[in-house]
Amino acid sequence: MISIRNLSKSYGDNLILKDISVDIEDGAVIAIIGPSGCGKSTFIRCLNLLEQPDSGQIFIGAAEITKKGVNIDAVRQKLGMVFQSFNLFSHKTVLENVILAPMKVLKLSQEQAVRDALEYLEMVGIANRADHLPSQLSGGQKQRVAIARCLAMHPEVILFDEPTSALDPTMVDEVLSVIRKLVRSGLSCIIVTHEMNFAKNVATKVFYMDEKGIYESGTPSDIFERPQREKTKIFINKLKVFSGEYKLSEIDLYEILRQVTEYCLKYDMNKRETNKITLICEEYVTNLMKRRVSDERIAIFLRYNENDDSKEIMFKDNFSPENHFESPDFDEMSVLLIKGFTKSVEYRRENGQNVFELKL
Amino acid sequence: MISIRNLSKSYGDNLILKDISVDIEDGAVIAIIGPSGCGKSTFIRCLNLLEQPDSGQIFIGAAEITKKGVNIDAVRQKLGMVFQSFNLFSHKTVLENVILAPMKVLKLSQEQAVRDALEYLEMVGIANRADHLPSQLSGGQKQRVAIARCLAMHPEVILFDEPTSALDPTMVDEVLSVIRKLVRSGLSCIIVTHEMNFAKNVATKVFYMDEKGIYESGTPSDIFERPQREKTKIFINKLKVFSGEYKLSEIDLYEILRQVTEYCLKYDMNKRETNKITLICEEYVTNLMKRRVSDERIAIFLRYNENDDSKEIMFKDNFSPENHFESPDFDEMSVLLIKGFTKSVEYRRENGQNVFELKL
Amino acid sequence: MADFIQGIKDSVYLNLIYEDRYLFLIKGFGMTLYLTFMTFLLGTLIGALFCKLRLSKNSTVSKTVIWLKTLFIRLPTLVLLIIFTYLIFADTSIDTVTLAIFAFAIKTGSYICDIMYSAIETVDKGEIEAGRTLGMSSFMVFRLVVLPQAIKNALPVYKNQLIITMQETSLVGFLAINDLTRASQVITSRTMDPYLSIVITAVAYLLIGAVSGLLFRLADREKHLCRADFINK
Amino acid sequence: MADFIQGIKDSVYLNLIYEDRYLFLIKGFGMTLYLTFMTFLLGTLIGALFCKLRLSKNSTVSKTVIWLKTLFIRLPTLVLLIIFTYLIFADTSIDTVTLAIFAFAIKTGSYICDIMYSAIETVDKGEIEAGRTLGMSSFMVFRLVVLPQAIKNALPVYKNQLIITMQETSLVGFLAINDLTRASQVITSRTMDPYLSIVITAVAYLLIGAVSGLLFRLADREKHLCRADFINK
Amino acid sequence: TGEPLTLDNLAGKKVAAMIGYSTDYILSAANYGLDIYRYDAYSDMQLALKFHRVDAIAMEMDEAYVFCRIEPDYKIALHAKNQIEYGYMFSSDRKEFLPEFNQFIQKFKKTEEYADLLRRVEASAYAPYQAKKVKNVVTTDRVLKVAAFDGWEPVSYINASTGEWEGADVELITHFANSLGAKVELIDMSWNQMLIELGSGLVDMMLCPDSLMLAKDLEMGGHITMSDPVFLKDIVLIVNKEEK
Ligand SMILES: Nc1ncnc2c1ncn2[C@@H]1O[C@H](COP(=O)(O)OP(=O)(O)OP(=O)(O)O)[C@@H](O)[C@H]1O
Ligand SMILES: Nc1ncnc2c1ncn2[C@@H]1O[C@H](COP(=O)(O)OP(=O)(O)OP(=O)(O)O)[C@@H](O)[C@H]1O
Ligand SMILES: [Mg+2]
Ligand SMILES: [Mg+2]
Repeated sequence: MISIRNLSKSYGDNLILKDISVDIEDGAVIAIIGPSGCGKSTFIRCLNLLEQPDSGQIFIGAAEITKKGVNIDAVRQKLGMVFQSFNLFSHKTVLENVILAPMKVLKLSQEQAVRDALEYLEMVGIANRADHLPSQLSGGQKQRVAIARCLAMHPEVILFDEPTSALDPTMVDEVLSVIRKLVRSGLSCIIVTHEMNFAKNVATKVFYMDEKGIYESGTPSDIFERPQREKTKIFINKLKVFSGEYKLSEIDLYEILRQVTEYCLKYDMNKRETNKITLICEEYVTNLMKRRVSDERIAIFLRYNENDDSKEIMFKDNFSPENHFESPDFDEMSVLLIKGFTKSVEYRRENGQNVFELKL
Repeated sequence: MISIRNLSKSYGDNLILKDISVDIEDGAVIAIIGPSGCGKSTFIRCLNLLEQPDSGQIFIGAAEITKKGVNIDAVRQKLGMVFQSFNLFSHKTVLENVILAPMKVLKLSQEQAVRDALEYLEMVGIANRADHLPSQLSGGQKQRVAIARCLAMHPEVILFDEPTSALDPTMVDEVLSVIRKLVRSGLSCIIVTHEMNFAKNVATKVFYMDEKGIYESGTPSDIFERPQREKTKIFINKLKVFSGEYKLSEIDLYEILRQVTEYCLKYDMNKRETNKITLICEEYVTNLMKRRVSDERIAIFLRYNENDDSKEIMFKDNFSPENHFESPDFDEMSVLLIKGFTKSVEYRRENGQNVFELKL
Repeated sequence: MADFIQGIKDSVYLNLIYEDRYLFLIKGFGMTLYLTFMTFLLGTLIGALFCKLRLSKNSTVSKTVIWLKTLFIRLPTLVLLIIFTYLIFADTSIDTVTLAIFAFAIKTGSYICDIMYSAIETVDKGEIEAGRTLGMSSFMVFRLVVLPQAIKNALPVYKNQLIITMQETSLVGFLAINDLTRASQVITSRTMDPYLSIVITAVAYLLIGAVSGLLFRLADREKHLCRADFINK
Repeated sequence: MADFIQGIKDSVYLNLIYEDRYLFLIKGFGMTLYLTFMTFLLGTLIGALFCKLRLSKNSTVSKTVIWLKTLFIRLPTLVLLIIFTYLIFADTSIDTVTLAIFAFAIKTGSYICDIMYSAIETVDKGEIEAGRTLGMSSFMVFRLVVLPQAIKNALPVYKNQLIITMQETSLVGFLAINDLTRASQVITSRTMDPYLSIVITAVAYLLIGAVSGLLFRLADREKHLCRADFINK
Repeated sequence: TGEPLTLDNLAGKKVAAMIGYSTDYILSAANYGLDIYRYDAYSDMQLALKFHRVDAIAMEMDEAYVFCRIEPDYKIALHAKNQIEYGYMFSSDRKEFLPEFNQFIQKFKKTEEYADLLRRVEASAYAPYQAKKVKNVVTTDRVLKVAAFDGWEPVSYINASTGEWEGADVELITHFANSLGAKVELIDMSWNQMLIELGSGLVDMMLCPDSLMLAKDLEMGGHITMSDPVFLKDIVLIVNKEEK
């Protein structure tokens, strides 16, 4: 079991990880997902002390590895690591890459090491390339060798840092299927990945990282089907969000419509849908503009879920409580038009604002 | 219009492109897809003579660019190119990258070039980074700068060689949406890509390359929804294929079952489905084994369509013409079991072989 | 102590002040600077030429150049100097300083050829292709894309080469050209005081080294300033 | 023509055969080889040491080393030789050849420090991390991963350094050690035959250069052979 | 340190000499069993002696006078070879001046100017050499090209204040040139350069006189012919003064 207590890490003044505490059970397969730059690599590298945490403790089993004077090399033997950029020893052949550490660290005899190595190379399906140099391999082949090299040290846990990100799409599968094999054999893995399907199928637990920590964690179905928190939702559903806030007294309708159209085009919505959305916005805004008094503000949020192709519009304003669509001041035709274009319209009052949620 | 006539290219003894003839209309958006190493890059690089074709002619409009003594630099101005690895000039800032060629080749004044450049940078949404060095940008940002640099030369056609393959998945969108913008503005593009969805939505025509040429071409819906030829089907449907041929007199049932199981596990089928498939194979093989005579052979093909998750089993044998499942020699229980597990079973006689197609 | 200081005073007087010997050293210093500067300039040109030829697609040309620069590197500089003075240019009336500069420049150029070549090799091929696809001629790409980066890559080794060249120029003593080293030798042979002028020589060479290091650094900085200017415009 | 051949015959006789003068040259050749070899060996060790210290995390240590090697590079070799012989080791009975080797080695070592440092810098940091995560100690990683690659990177420049060192050893004339250059000078002063011994020196230096180039290449090849062996086993 | 040098105990002694000079040649040929250390410059030898890298420096007598005068820490320990005849080297390719020189020197040795020259050379042991300016009287278009060393009192040196050549040999050669009406062209050269220029006939003669004991060896090479004797010089060994 790996226990992490109050782990913090910053680069210079830049706080990356803040006070993370989490336990990882033996045999668990953890998928770490999250936006770029959120600290996934930093987190996983702290685990085997490739980065020195600023504070906090890490326990592997009962032993604290962050204690001073701990034999870091012995710790690292238990924690294999596979990098995005393979990091094979470029001057050594595939076989030499795999036998080097077993011979030098575990002090295996050469015969023993070669025998083991060939077994692992067989397992990742690349034994026939044993005498090639890394430069003669494709990316997928390199990564499989890196995995074999890692396995040859019999680690208890393997840390993967985006093992397929540097690969041509056609080579991703061969690497993922090797990782699946490992997982099936019962090895603990911690995998940073952008392959959501893979994470969903393979992981026993998913960590979504954001805001300098583990923002949300749970089983794959929790995270992927029922994400609870805002940022997780945006990330998981590949929500493309538009938001704009405007002072009613200074509003420029055409600028708003331009922004909305651009947003729609950017995410490749078709003409009809783009028209729908801009029309809805136009109707809503023009109706409210008529009622301009002093410092009313309106806000427009658009959300496009790329996964299920659903779209959502949200309007907020700080008018007095009122469901505009039922107000006599709102043009009747406009209401009809908006209702015709949407699947559902919901009104609620929230934080002193009128909130309208429209689903397309 | 770009016309290609009998284009061939080899590296050493290794023939890569064989006798390709094709026309590309003005305003067309061509997506080139195909397995890794099939020569997509080589093809696109031949178009602007980054690779010298061995034989054949290329016409841009009426002019033959493969003719001797042609001014290659003038040709290349018309053909922009965006590379997988960005290839920004690493010693120059973003702005300098964009203005260099216009100033030196088109002889624009510096003010003019800067004005244009800022416009294009604005268009790709990166004008605020004009004074950064490439090393200070993310991959997606770099690629957008590369596109702006290319646009600044006012090319008639832009060639993209896997513009998003080197990018983090989180950055792919920003680049694709810029390309979409270009396409929408009416520019001709030839795009090598592994992003099938993008190709489907954006291209006016798709070339599937294989077997040293353009193996199949057509509209996106032709290629992606109704691929005609075998290899295209395998590629488009991400078919994962297993095939094994066995001599009945030497058959090792357990070895076959092991191979089949491994195949299923490799592509991450679940336990139930794996069991189904192995059972079907087992029943079929055991029933035929009973009838071993002299040099009968059987072959097993499995096909797993990752796109729609459908699975297909095909058996072939060189017995005398006979639909085994209706033969009295075939165990009745086995037939029931196989039919129970499958959606449909078809029998036909083909090339002197009995062929069974089972859909799961 | 007083003795020691008096000794130094005497030594300084005899070596530098008496008969205006410091003038001799200053002239020598000037000659060393001149030789170094000219040699390095010419050497850089020769190195660039060699490098250009070495990059030629014609394998005869490139092999010849490799062969030549290897020869020049392997022949001791003194031998090169002799060959230049007494074999190749024996019948001309070119003055010895020019000859020496030429011989040193050939040697320096051979080293610089190596330095440039490997610097150019490290420039990303992709950037060259990108330049070509933008319609630049191969020379333009070389000048605008490859060269600036190659220069940046090569600068540290190139700097060291300047120091090596400077020290190598002391071989002109062979042609009785009074550079810094020879000037100090001549003074020594008059005063029979071997120390002071050695110290002066050492200090002078260190000085030149430091100044050239500084100049290189300034050159670097200036480029940055330029860039900032350009952006702010 | 016959005259010319007779001239060469005479020249060879007088410069080489008469009074067994070739022995003198051979001894000088041997001394040059010895000096070069020892200097280069010691210089490599010093360079490695400097490089190690320069890579030290303690910035005082690394800065001191950078400062020192810059000093050694900037001081002319002759000045270093003088400082070593007459200042640092003035009162010891170390023989001049050893002293000369030491002075040259310090100089060569400073250059080799630069060479090694930049070679090590070019080794992919990722491979070092990979080595560490496999449980290798940092020294193991250095020895097994960094060094072999650094050596490969540095080899071409390192080879050139051997040639430079070899030529620099001719400065031992200052300490009246009879190396190749000096031997040929003695013979020339006896016969006043200006060319032959220069030719001989040149040829000898070229020969050493070529042989050392060959040795380096063989060393390279041997490694390859080893690898092939290992795989076939 | 150690015993005073005598002609009998020279075996195994380390003696410094200028490479290629008469001292080098003569001591190499003499059977003293010396280890000869060959240097390029007097200052190098001086340092070597000062730090006991060598036991003694070999010099020609007139150089030794000046040397010991300027640097009082050294003294002449021993005359290793006495009264050796010195002449000038002429290039064999251009020996047109040689017979004329031999004739000239026979007459010149009898003149008061020659005796005065020798006196002033002797006197240079105690005070700087008293040069006498000899005007070069040119009446023909003949040119005598002479390779010369700078910085070698009292033989040849450039006076730093006037920039003119001075020294005993300079005076003598100018007298010779005047006897022919030829123009003297003195060219400053390094020793190594002289070997080449003289050996290949780029200059007529070398200004520094050498021992005639070299003559046979040099003339066998075919590039050099030596003149008749001009001076008599001793070869002496110089040691640190505090030594016995
Ligand atoms: N050595 C470093 N020095 C300074 N800042 C760093 C360093 N390494 C990473 N960072 C910063 O720390 C933050 C987190 O980086 P990290 O590599 O952990 O992100 P990530 O989640 O792995 O992103 P990606 O998905 O792009 O790999 C980033 O903002 C990055 O700029
Ligand atoms: N310079 C070269 N010399 C020799 N062979 C080459 C060269 N460039 C490419 N090849 C070979 O040509 C074939 C086609 O290469 P190409 O790069 O065109 O493929 P591709 O379809 O672009 O593949 P990918 O999807 O991996 O980019 C490959 O088998 C490759 O090994
Ligand atoms: Mg990362
Ligand atoms: Mg490609």
